[in-house]
Amino acid sequence: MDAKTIIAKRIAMELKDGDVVNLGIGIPTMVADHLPQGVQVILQSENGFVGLKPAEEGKIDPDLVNAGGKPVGIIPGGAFFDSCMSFAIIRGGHVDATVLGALEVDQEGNLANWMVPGKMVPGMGGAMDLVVGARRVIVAMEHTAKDGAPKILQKCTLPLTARGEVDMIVTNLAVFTLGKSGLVLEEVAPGVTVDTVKASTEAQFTFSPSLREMPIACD
Amino acid sequence: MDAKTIIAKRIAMELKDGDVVNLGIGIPTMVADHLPQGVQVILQSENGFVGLKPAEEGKIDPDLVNAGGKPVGIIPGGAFFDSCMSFAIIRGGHVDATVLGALEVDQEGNLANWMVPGKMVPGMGGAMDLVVGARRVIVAMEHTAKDGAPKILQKCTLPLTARGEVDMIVTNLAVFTLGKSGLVLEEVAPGVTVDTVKASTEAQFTFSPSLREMPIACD
Amino acid sequence: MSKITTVQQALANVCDGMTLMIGGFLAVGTPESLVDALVASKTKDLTVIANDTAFPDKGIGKLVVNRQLRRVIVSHIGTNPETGRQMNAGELDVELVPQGSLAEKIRAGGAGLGGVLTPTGLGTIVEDGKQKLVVAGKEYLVEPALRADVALIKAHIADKAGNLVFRRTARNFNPVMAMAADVVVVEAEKVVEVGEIDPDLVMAPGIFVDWIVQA
Amino acid sequence: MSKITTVQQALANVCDGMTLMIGGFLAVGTPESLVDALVASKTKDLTVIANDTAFPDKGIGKLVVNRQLRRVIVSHIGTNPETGRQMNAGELDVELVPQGSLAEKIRAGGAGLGGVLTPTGLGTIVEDGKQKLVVAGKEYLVEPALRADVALIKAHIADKAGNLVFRRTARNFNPVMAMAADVVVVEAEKVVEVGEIDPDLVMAPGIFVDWIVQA
Repeated sequence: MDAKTIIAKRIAMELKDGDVVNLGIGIPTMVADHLPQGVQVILQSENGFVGLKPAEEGKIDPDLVNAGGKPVGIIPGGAFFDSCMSFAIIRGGHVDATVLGALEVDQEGNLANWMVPGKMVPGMGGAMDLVVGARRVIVAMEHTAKDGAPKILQKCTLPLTARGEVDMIVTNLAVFTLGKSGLVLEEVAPGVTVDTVKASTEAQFTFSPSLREMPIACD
Repeated sequence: MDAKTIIAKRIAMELKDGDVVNLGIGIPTMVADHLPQGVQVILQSENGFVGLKPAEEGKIDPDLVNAGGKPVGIIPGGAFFDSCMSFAIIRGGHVDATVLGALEVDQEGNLANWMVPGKMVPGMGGAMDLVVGARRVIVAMEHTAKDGAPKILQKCTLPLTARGEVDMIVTNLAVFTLGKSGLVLEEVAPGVTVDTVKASTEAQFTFSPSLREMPIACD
Repeated sequence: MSKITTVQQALANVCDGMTLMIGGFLAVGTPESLVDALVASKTKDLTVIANDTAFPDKGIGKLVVNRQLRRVIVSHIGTNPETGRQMNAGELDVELVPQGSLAEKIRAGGAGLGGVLTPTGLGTIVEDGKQKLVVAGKEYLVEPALRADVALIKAHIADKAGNLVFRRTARNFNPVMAMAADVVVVEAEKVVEVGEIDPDLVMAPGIFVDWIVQA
Repeated sequence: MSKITTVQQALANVCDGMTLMIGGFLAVGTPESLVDALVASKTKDLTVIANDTAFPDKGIGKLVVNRQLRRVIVSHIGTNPETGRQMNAGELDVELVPQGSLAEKIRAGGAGLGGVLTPTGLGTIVEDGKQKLVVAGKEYLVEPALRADVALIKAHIADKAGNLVFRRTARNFNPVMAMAADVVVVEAEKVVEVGEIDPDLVMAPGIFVDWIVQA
């Protein structure tokens, strides 16, 4: 199983039946494909609806796209609304969880995922509202950058998306939670040692009393 | 013609074809019956629609009432909305004129029409928003109280509905405007002398260079 | 899990001392079955946020007459003499809020905003105890957000997922209140299957709604 | 007076240096005929308030490529490399606003509010130069209202009085922008007679709309 699939599968286990969930682009989108049996979530799309589902072949509607502008569909029981209502839903705590990628996360729950000064400035889009507003913020990312540099830091160096809002970090190596006791290592991936996690993490963290192996079925 | 009809007819002359207008209860409601030929206004009702018209007999719909809770109708081209949108329309300057009654008005454009301490405290309802938000605020009232006491004062004594928002006062005796030059007497009713107006007005006012008789056709 | 329930089950969410939002404008669009059940339940010391206290025998007025309220946050009490009487007798705390500010305060509560800046109420007693702020050279009142423990609202049509359609002026505060409470109970005139409402025509999405009661 | 007009007449309202709001989300729900006519008109030094700058050959992106903009206030420019290039070259002023704050700022402009208090952007560079305020013990950013001289929006159906119905995700910023500009021009896919839209189903009332152009 590749790194992205491990991350997506593990995050999928965090979602409860009926949850309203907003998934970012990339690994987060894959979460929807790995939901446990019996769990159905309602996907919110910040461009204006709840009830996102994949587009059906031969049924492309140019007026029905996801927040990345790609054609999608809507489930029975879904609803469209304007951008104000969409972010009232997001900011108002009506989204149970948002899953999104990160350039950096730190041990205080700060998140940086929207710009690299002098390089990439796409804009924050809806990310700042999502991270502030969703009840749970789950970061989905590979544990280190392509060059092996840690992405889970003592303090973010890039401009923040939001301050202290991250609740959980799921990588291909480990699962961390963030709360009153700071950054806590909860799980390590099958075949990964705690030392490997330590070596690839700059942030200071403690070990959960119930530290365990990431419960990912190898299918 | 009775005092109320004079007032309603004169105010009706102020409205332009296509204006969006909110009419208070009482004399203001009568304004709609006296619009000049060719002038159609769109009536806004703060409980949630534009396009108010009188109820048609035999067509009473308990879900379709005006802001006083009385059955009304809606014109073709009207639209319903929620209370937030209703007051976005009112506060946002999308209502061209509001016509409402007053307990007191003063020479600084202050209006008191919602409570008498120790006596009547019905609540402001939508009046404060209407007076602040409508492009033109026209006060419709009999010139003096029932006991002859002036209602157009140097300074309101009752709790204000809004500060400095009144643009025009139309009574059975006179028409005043309010602007940078303060309170200006623009018209006196047929058969009424300037001295009568002076005697029943506590506020200080100046005379318009084009002071004239109120142009009310006696029909 | 089905959202369809009985009036009694739905009102099990309401306890003494709670803050409720109740939809309606002079009782038009008020969920009367829910109000009647609340009257029968004798729940007390409630705070009610609503447009008005309606009439002694209609809508929220019935809760006033039955002395179940400790406090109301409303824009108007003039149609219910009992509200004024209890207020003057010191039995009921009445906070009067301009209707447009009330709508925005509720919306802010539902939208995760701390409040809004409004010109409404400047220079009046509505200012008392409120922060003021100058933005772009103009002064505004800070109107803080409002939320409730439970919202009781009325819809014309609900599907079983809680998507709502309102009718005529019975819409009023109902969709806004659907956003701003921890538990949202809808009394619907008509309940339809999921998928029967065109998603473009939903006026309040079902994700806001916890319980649906057939009127 | 009919609101139906030609694209050319409608755009006579747009002059050099003006501020425009343009509906759409990555060009979905953007009034392309109006944008094309604006490109042809060569109007310049415009400020555009919109969700994003779309793509070089689509929606608002075409105005960027044609160098008609001096400034954009948007939440996202990542899909249009030309926006980034002009920004880095100092040719285009780009103000980035969180998408939800942008929507609320526009709504506030249309609703006569001075602004809203939002937690979004706290602790980030979005704070820079903004007032902060504590309400009920929580800190918020003050996001001031935005208005425009002209709004160019897209609707699925318009009746001749300007009542609008939007479709699917093409709704996005369009209804909100319809409130917040001095002149509102609608490009409608379908124009119907007054009375053909059920007043319960109107998504933006006609009183907001000045001009209607058939797409």
